[in-house]
Amino acid sequence: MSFVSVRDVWQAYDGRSILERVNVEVEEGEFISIVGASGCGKSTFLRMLLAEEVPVRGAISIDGGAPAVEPGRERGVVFQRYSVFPHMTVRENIIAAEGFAKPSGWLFGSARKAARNRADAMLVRIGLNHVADQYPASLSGGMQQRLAIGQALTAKPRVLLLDEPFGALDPGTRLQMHDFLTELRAETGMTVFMVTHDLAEGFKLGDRVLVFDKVRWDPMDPGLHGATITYDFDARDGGVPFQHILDRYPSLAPEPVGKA
Amino acid sequence: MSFVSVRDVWQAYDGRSILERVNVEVEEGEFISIVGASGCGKSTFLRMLLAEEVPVRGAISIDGGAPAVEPGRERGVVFQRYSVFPHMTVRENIIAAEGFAKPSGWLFGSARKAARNRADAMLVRIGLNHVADQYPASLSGGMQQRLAIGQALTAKPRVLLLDEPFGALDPGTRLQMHDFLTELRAETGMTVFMVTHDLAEGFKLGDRVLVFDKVRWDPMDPGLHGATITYDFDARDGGVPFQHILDRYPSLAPEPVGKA
Amino acid sequence: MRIINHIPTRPTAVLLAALPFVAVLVAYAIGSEIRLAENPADKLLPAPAQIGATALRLFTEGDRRTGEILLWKDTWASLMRLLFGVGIAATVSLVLGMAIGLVPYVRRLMSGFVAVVSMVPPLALLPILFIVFGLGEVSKVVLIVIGITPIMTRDLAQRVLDIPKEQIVKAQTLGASSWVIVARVALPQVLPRLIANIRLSLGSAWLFLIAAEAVASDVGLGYRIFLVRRYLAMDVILTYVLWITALAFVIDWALKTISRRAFPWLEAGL
Amino acid sequence: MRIINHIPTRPTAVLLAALPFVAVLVAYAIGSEIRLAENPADKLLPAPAQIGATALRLFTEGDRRTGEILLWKDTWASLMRLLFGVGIAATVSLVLGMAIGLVPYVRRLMSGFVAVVSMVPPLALLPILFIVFGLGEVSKVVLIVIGITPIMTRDLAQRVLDIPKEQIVKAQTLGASSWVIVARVALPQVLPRLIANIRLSLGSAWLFLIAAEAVASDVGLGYRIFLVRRYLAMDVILTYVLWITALAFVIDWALKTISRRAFPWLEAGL
Amino acid sequence: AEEKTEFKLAWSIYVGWMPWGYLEDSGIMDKWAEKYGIDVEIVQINDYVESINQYTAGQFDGVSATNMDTLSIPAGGGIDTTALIVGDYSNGNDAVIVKGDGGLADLKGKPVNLVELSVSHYLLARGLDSVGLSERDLGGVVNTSDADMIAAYTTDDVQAVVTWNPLVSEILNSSDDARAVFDSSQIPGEILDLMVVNTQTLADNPAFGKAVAGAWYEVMGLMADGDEEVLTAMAEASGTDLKGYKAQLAATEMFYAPADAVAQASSAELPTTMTEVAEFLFDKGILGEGAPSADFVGVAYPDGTVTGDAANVKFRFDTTYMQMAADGAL
Ligand SMILES: Nc1ncnc2c1ncn2[C@@H]1O[C@H](COP(=O)(O)OP(=O)(O)OP(=O)(O)O)[C@@H](O)[C@H]1O
Ligand SMILES: Nc1ncnc2c1ncn2[C@@H]1O[C@H](COP(=O)(O)OP(=O)(O)OP(=O)(O)O)[C@@H](O)[C@H]1O
Ligand SMILES: [Mg+2]
Ligand SMILES: [Mg+2]
Repeated sequence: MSFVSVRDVWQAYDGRSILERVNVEVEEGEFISIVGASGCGKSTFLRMLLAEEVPVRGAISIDGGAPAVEPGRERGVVFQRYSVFPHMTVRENIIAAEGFAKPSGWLFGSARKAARNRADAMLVRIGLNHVADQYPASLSGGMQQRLAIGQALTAKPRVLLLDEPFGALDPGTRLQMHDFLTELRAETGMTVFMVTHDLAEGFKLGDRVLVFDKVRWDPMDPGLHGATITYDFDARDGGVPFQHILDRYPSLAPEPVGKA
Repeated sequence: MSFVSVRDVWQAYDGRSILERVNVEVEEGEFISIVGASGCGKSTFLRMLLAEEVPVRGAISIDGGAPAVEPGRERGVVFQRYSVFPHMTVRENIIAAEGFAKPSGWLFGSARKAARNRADAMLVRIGLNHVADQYPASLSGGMQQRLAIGQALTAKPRVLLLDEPFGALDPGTRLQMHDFLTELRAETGMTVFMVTHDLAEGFKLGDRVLVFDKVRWDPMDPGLHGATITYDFDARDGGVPFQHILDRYPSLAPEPVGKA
Repeated sequence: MRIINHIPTRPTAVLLAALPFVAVLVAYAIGSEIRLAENPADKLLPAPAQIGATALRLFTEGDRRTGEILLWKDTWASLMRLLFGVGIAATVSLVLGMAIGLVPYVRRLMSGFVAVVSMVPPLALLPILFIVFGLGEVSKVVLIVIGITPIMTRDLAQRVLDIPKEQIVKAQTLGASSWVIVARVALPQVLPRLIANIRLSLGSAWLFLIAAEAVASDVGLGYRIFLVRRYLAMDVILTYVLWITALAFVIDWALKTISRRAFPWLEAGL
Repeated sequence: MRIINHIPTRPTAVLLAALPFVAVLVAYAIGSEIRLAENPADKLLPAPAQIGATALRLFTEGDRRTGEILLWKDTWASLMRLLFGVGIAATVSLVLGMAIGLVPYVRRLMSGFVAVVSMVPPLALLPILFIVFGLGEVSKVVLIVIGITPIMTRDLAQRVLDIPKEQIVKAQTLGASSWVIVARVALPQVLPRLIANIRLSLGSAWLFLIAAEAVASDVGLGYRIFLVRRYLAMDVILTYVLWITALAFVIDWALKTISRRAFPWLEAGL
Repeated sequence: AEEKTEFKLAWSIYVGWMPWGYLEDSGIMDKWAEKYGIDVEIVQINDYVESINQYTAGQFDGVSATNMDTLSIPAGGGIDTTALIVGDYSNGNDAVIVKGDGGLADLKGKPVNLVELSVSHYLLARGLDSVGLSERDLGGVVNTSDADMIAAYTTDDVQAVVTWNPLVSEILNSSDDARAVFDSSQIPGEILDLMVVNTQTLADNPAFGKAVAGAWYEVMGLMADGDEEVLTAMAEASGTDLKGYKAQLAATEMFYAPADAVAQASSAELPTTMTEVAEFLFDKGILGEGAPSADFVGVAYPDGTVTGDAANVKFRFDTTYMQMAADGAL
């Protein structure tokens, strides 16, 4: 049994298939990059991993648990934008990752003090301790994304989902963010799914690179069929295509054979 | 007499100097990159070239003419954002570059038809003919900036001013834009000033790279003195520093000597 | 599951949307029933059936004297006043707002004044208005104009100021005169906002119209309500109120639709 | 040079700003002069000096019978009504707006209803309000509440819907319950808008207040204006109008300042 | 003298003034105006106070008003005004109504809802006088718009109201426990409903006075004859039906015959009434700041006597034109 298991997942909006027969098994600690054409359903896939949406068919489970019906603390997320709270200072944004889980939404007394200390430690780690009392709007795009990642990590999720986290940054900042993310991952050993538009980025950061594309294509109606995972590259081996597709995706074979 | 001549220009806001003793002579057809720290006054310098502002001291003249007091057709501009009109289609944006100069702001009859044809030719040139009837908001950032440049060129300015034109684009698009701009320049032989944050970009595109910085520094009050041009690299020679600074900037020498 | 993640199905949604309307109707019917049981001559909450009958009569039966159907006459008169009032206010605020937003001299001259004037309670000035503009149609239209123009002007001026400076500069580098900038850069971008403003102001405009018609008029929706108020003819009042609500709703919807159709660029996006 | 590029110097700017106020004053003085020359007892446009004297008297001299200074009593009464009316409206619209914006079930249930209700002309419903809420303070406060709540609710609900979906999802991934999302994500971001909304609605609130006070009252700014209208005491009316304008201006300014102080993150930026 | 040919009269809805609307609608006014070579327009204004204000401000040449409001607004405002026509006096049209049992004396300590500073207020003052009370003894007066008086009466807060017809009959009919404890029939001739015009205009243009008087008394003749069509038109214009309107007329002492109107204007009690009204107004501060005393404004009567300040006569009762109508000289 793998850590994250996606089994025969379909998604459709208003009767139009977006994703079809998506199957993938991910081990704990793997870094999965997801690439594909614009609009092919990468974000949709991430939303399902996040349990923001439930698939119309199939199921996604983490560590063998029941499929989730809504987002929760075991799944952290960072979007391209709007991932931090503009009305809280940088430090408050980090503390919020602990406070939000409390019934009142606030921490008080010594719990607050402890959380504050942990937050400051996290700020040092993500290099934002010098702007702890500023509001996110006064940070650069890269700093905001670092904050968003730090915030997500503070909640100690079991899986971290990133939807083009660096899509709005300029190239220098982007490289810094790659280093930052690589370091963080080395520290935490987190399972990560990252959607990106940038193939190079996907291969550089990912252990595996999943490519989403349509396998079926109706020239009369290009929107008819949904996309699925068409390639699953092993990026650790320098990008040599993964050779055991059928082993892993029995549904693609004429005679489906289960493999746990 | 050089084409663009900037003589002993000072600018200050609310009594605080931003630029001091800026002198530079530019030949027709040169591509000038401008770099410098954030907030050092690069955009301010461009605004003065544009005649959006007049310097508190000194003067800027083009082709020996009188210093302009407001922007006009001889100076084209492209900003990082908001350079095109969101309420006009792509084609209308180009046609506007001709129509705006008319008293009514509109072209009619055969003049309109001719302008429309020229606009379509321009759209082909900037590679936007397939989206001629869309609104700018539905274009990607790179396409919007190409449109902005095409629009500025349609007015046939004598000088083209670019303020971080590619600052909001992602790296792939940025490289495409470099090629695009290089081609266009080869065709038109335009005199260009481009502000950029990206040194590499400045050297890649520019014939000369001007560096703005503070020469005087008051540790008690860092905002007291203004910046000026501290280096003037010849980027055609592969970035070997320009050796004749004193020849060109007599104001920096103890005994000023004029040079036309 | 969190309450914010529960999404009603389509039929439930329709049912839910109808619920408050049904609830109000039922509450009214019960209230009316109770009052009428106590005093069959009670006028305050006429039975729904009676309102229906009254409404039918008002919409279809002509006046005995003239044969004209008063409700339509009233509607026509009021809508005309509203149209002129709102039309003039829109024009004035558009012109003033653009001038304030674009021309620094006008901005200095007018923006403080408009800010202060927008705080004056127009109803208190009614007597003066009637004396200056007479008791005819003009004063009613003027009350609407005075009531809604200052706030619309402030908002439109702000919107013009919100147009990125870059666009204005760019237009100048394309050779645009001040007039061209007004006509081809600022105006088209402010027009959708003007419509939004009109939609917002229509509530106040109705208010002023009804107030003005109550003081001096012999036709109009507000006048009729005022006239029958003395006799507490709630069946007539409620019919008129519902009718005004329906008119307001249709006007609002029409403006929204016009705005969507006329300004396709507003909805363009990646 | 284009007219939009002419920028007045500082002293010119101050002069320009004062000009319209001076012009209105002068126009009034001349109009008053002309009328008074014709009929020295004319009450319509009292001389500025007389308004000054009246204002002084109203602000400082007690009533003949009770010794209380009526203007302050009126001001207090009206401000209290305004405070309660606007306070309740703000609270209700905040709660409703948040619920509509965040909870899909409530959205389905209420958004259509609120849209329709916001089109009802509240003044026409006064008789019903009286019966339900009595003639006392309650009905005046309720008129204000009914008059401004629906529109505020619509706007606030829209603002909640405008909060990026990403933030709501992010909050959930941090373990936030619906309540925490309300209290810590939506509320703080909607509060500035609430204040902006209150500022916008205050004009209508004054209008409803004056209308309610004109209908049944024995103290209040609107009451006094309508009472003295009976003998055309324009000096009193104008004093009250100017006073209301000043109050409205101060309240608006105070709200603007509070908003700026209380929500520093709104102004944060690179 | 400033002669002109176009005149404007303002009127508002009230039992005794409904003929003004009928005059305009029926064309009777035009007929008489034509006869004298002038043009008279009669304009309906919903808000009674506003109509008097407009007249005072010079927008109209005449307005329908009571003797009390004429004294306080136009006369007090320096506009020399003449009562051209005395149309009627309220004979029960205005009333103090209380809920439940109890008389006038029981108003002590209770709030009373009325249109402040109006004839209702005056009626209340006169009523309280008659039982030895004053306004001070009440639990306060609450200004209540006439338009909302009926709705107000049905609320529990309200214990007593003072108002006029049609509201009086409306309240008395619709509620069982409503009782009129004092009405204007107990102070006959004190609340006069007039058509007042600008003295100067009238002096300069006698044709104006003649045309208006002539037209008015033609309609009075029709009403006196009980012409149902005429009465129905008036009833509907006032928002009621024939029966309701007749009930209101019953509480109104219409002067159908011009001679009766002349007699009322010339009556010996009128100066006393006007003096009392003036005192009431002064007491309420309605005569304005410039009023040093209750007799600051002079009122002239047909026989030439004057009450108040003879040097500041701003309100005149003039029977000339009513007399002409009585004599058939129009
Ligand atoms: N809630 C929704 N309702 C209807 N259609 C949707 C919805 N969400 C997404 N879609 C559609 O599903 C398709 C896939 O969208 P998705 O955002 O997952 O693409 P993507 O691969 O993330 O694209 P991009 O690279 O542009 O982010 C698109 O055609 C989109 O229009
Ligand atoms: N209109 C103005 N009034 C007052 N200060 C101004 C004005 N315009 C610019 N400044 C100030 O002048 C300085 C230079 O600004 P400018 O925009 O020219 O910098 P820049 O070099 O373009 O910076 P960046 O790289 O961030 O674009 C800044 O400190 C800025 O705050
Ligand atoms: Mg996506
Ligand atoms: Mg800059």
